[in-house]
Amino acid sequence: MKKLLNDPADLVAESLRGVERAHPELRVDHENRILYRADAPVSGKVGLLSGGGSGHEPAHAGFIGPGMLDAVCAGEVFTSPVPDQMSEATKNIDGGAGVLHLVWNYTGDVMNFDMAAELAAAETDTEVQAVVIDDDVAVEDSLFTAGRRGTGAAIPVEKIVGAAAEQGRGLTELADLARRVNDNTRSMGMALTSCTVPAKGTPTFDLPDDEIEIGIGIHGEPGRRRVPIAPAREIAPMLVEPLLADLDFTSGDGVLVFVNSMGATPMLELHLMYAEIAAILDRAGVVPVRSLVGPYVTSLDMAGCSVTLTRFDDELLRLWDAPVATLGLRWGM
Amino acid sequence: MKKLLNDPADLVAESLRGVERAHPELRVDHENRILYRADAPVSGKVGLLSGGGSGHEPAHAGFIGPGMLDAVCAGEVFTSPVPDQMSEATKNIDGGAGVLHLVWNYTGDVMNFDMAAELAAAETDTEVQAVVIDDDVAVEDSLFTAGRRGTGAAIPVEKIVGAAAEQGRGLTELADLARRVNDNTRSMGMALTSCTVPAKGTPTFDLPDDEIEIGIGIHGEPGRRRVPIAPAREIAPMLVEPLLADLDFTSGDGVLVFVNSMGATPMLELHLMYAEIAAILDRAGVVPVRSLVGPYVTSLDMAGCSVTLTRFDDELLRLWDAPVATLGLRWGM
Amino acid sequence: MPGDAVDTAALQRWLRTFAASVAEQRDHLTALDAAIGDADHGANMHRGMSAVVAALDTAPATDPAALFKQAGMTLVKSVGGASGPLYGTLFLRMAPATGGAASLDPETFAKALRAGLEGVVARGKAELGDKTMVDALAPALDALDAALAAGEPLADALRAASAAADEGRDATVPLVARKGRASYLGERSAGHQDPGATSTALLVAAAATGLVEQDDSS
Amino acid sequence: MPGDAVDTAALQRWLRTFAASVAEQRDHLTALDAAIGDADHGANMHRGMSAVVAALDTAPATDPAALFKQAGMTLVKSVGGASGPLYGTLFLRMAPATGGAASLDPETFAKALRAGLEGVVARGKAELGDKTMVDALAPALDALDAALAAGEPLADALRAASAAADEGRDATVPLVARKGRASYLGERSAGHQDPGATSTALLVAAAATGLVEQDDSS
Ligand SMILES: Nc1ncnc2c1ncn2[C@@H]1O[C@H](COP(=O)(O)OP(=O)(O)O)[C@@H](O)[C@H]1O
Ligand SMILES: Nc1ncnc2c1ncn2[C@@H]1O[C@H](COP(=O)(O)OP(=O)(O)O)[C@@H](O)[C@H]1O
Ligand SMILES: [Mg+2]
Ligand SMILES: [Mg+2]
Ligand SMILES: [Mg+2]
Ligand SMILES: [Mg+2]
Repeated sequence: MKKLLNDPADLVAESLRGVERAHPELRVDHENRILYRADAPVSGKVGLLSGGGSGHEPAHAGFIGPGMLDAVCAGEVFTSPVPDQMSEATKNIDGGAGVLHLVWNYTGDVMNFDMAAELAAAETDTEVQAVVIDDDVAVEDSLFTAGRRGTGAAIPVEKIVGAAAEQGRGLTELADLARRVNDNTRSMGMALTSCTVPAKGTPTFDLPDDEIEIGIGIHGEPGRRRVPIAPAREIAPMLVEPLLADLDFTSGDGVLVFVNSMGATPMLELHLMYAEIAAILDRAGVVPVRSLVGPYVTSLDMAGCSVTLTRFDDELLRLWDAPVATLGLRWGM
Repeated sequence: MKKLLNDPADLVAESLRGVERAHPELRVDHENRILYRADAPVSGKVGLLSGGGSGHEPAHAGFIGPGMLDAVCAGEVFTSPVPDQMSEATKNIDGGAGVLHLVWNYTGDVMNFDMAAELAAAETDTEVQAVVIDDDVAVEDSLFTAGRRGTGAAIPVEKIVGAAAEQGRGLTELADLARRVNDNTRSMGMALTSCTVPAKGTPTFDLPDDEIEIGIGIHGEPGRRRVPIAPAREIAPMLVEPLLADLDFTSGDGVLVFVNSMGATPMLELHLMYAEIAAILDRAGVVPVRSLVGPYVTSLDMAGCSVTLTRFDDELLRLWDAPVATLGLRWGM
Repeated sequence: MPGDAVDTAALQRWLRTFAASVAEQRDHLTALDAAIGDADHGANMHRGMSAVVAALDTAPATDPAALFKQAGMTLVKSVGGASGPLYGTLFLRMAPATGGAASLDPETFAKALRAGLEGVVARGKAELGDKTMVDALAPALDALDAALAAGEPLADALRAASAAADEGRDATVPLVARKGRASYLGERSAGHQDPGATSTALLVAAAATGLVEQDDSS
Repeated sequence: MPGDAVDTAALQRWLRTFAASVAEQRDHLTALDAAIGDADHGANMHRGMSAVVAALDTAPATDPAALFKQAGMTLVKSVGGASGPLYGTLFLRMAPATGGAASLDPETFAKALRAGLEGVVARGKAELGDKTMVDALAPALDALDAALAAGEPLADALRAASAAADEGRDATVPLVARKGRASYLGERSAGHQDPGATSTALLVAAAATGLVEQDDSS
């Protein structure tokens, strides 16, 4: 393993020191591993909390700021944070209008956020609601399983709900909005290589030079199937067709097309993939109205990409376009 | 080689199709491989042109837009664009106040830009000046050699000159400003792995699992020396000490600290490096006043990082903070 | 059998033994998790059990309920992921089931463990056969109850429980996961041993070897 | 020796022969560039010479000056990098030196090549020993001039030039680069053959084999 770090056990803590030094617009509670918007709590605004394992940067801390999240709890690499972190953050971002937990659907995250909500309910009178983000069509959606993973949908959910929260909307309305964005979003990812978790020090899975994984997660989970390496024009449909089969993306006012790098795949390739994906959407009658191309929800040093489509209506588009000032997304301010 | 592409020979052309689809705020001339700010030429403003080989994304096209560049010429992967591209772009971004070429110091880039300026002088009455960016202290600065490479300095140069151009400053004043930023900037990079040039299909250099390269360039050029892999706290001084030895960074009003990913190195590690670097600067009495952390000037899929320091004065800081709206840097608008 | 009483010292031995085997099996647990999960189960359990041992060293609880609560809270606070809330809940739910006694008879200990299992199921919603830690824990507790009901001494009952946990762990291999991260793999999860069932088998084995003072008469 | 006259057809053969050997040596050129540069010299020269051949196929120039200009412009337009302007300038500077003749005598051809070399030096500022294409081209032209001055037929003179280019190329191996991308490596550039000197040796060899119609009397 070749990585820029000291002891793998200290990676997250030391990285947070750098975040604090580099970005005065964030406040860092090192003991609890919570990152806050510098001016949290914002009085009268619903507080938005997310978080999860580290290793997905710029998610999650890159989306803290005006127009998006108020705080984020950072776990160990690929490990959900613990309830104490979330309940502490919940207290500190409550501006009097309650706190919405935006939870990426993983067993660990859901359980830890549940326990945090129980703790918060026992200790404070902060009203807490939670919305689970689950957009990954690689995973069968079933009542008997852990359900779909939360991946790229977190970006439009957090962005759009963040904009609505700045408008002063209430907790229940925001929770409904979050579910609406999530319900209109689907994602699918692929890997050219495995990532290497620092504490393990070797790649999570072995992938021969002539094979790729389709339907991978963002934690080095292997995919649903392994196929021979293929040109981009053959890979794009493997990602896009399942999205189109799962939700009717022609019925909205247009879609956000989000092509995400898993970490090591450069923009040059992502943009080429974007062209392939746009061509498929053209043929399907789906109209891209906004785009996002780059490393937003990564999986350490994994090479590969994921595609996320969000069906917009007029309101979602307006909220997407509203000003935002975070490290990962910034416009209008 | 595992990459998301079709034929390596078509990578740049196909990627530009994706850039065009994804980013309507850019105008793409596919025949000449020129990317323009959608509203170029901006009347009365000096046009700012840069460019270079592809494979450094978001550089160069990611820095086109209000407050930064007007156009960029894209070459093949790691190969300077050709004079025709630059002279065509020069004509099309001249808003009547002349055009400034911001040239990264590589033999090919310098010669091609020179020829473009000769062409432009022969064919139009556009006034053209050129400033060469050369900040890489890994390379000995000598009259008898190709001189220092242009690397990270391009970002502050293009940002600051871009802001000044929006204020309506003249060509010569902007050229002087570009030289001033360049003169106040130093960079140094390292690699954990080589990149793989798609047309070659195998890594440019072999680096054993227990060694790293110090003083690398952004084209897969090997570095000045190879050393055993070391903890981040030992690597940081190998990058920062040479910068401090080359220019007195304590004498300004503070510095921009820019920690750049070569491509595959994730933010988690970059921020850890930032903390190590900030600690060295603290000891040296150098005051970081602004930061930039992320993949800005990459070398395809190379793992590693570079550090760039720019000594700010009041004016440079103000121009750095001025509004900018590009894919790679955006704030204030 | 009064020698079978489980006191705070015995429970501490159990936890320390479990921590030691997790430390020893850490890489194995992570390798299992790499195959069908995210390669952190060994690190997670090791972080958690190291914290539990550290708590025992600095502020040892003085009765079983306090000890379970301390272990459970420590795991919930330090582990995260799926295993943190699950193992944490297991111990947290054991606490009230002790009725505040300073020393537990085997039946009470078994009842507490079952309350823990119920907590795990309530928290994680896994059923037997979902390819989770429940597949090791549930058969272990059934074996424990049966052995105690048959009048066997605690040491023997725990050995039976440990054997059942191992069997349950092994039985996860052919299963298609329906809960936790391995469920994302669908059919591809078959053929791999569940990491959580593996650590749970270590927990039960630690009871068999650590809880009852090993002496020649046992 | 009137049979030594270099006409447009002969010059086309030269360019096509060079293009063919670049295509053949492409990976070798790139491998040399990988060691001390950026692994693209083979791709660059191949892209450029393929474009030159395509231009010859579609709109062949009808006199040497036009041919040199066409080749030079095509290289400048299609290659980029360092080699594009350098090889482009080489040919562009040969054009005026032909004086517009339809067929060049050996001395004029040699003079044109020297004008090309001067263009390369003016453009790139490299001196002999800087570990660049100049290290192959300059000795080749010296050998060519010397042989012609000694009254040797063009074919022999070109063979001497090619041998000198090869020697110049080989002599780049121990040098520390002072120009181009290899200069960034400092001392580490020593021990590697310069890619540009290697392609230039191919250019001169192509003259020796392609320019003069090979027949038994030669
Ligand atoms: N819903 C659940 N109920 C019971 N056990 C579960 C559940 N989900 C996961 N597990 C157990 O947790 C183990 C994984 O733990 P760990 O790797 O530490 O957490 P994570 O999956 O968050 O990385 C699985 O092997 C499985 O035994
Ligand atoms: N200043 C120069 N003068 C003459 N030749 C040069 C100069 N700089 C570079 N070269 C030649 O160009 C070759 C590299 O060409 P190429 O790899 O195509 O361009 P780049 O360096 O831009 O990638 C070098 O091997 C060298 O022979
Ligand atoms: Mg995990
Ligand atoms: Mg090049
Ligand atoms: Mg795990
Ligand atoms: Mg090269």
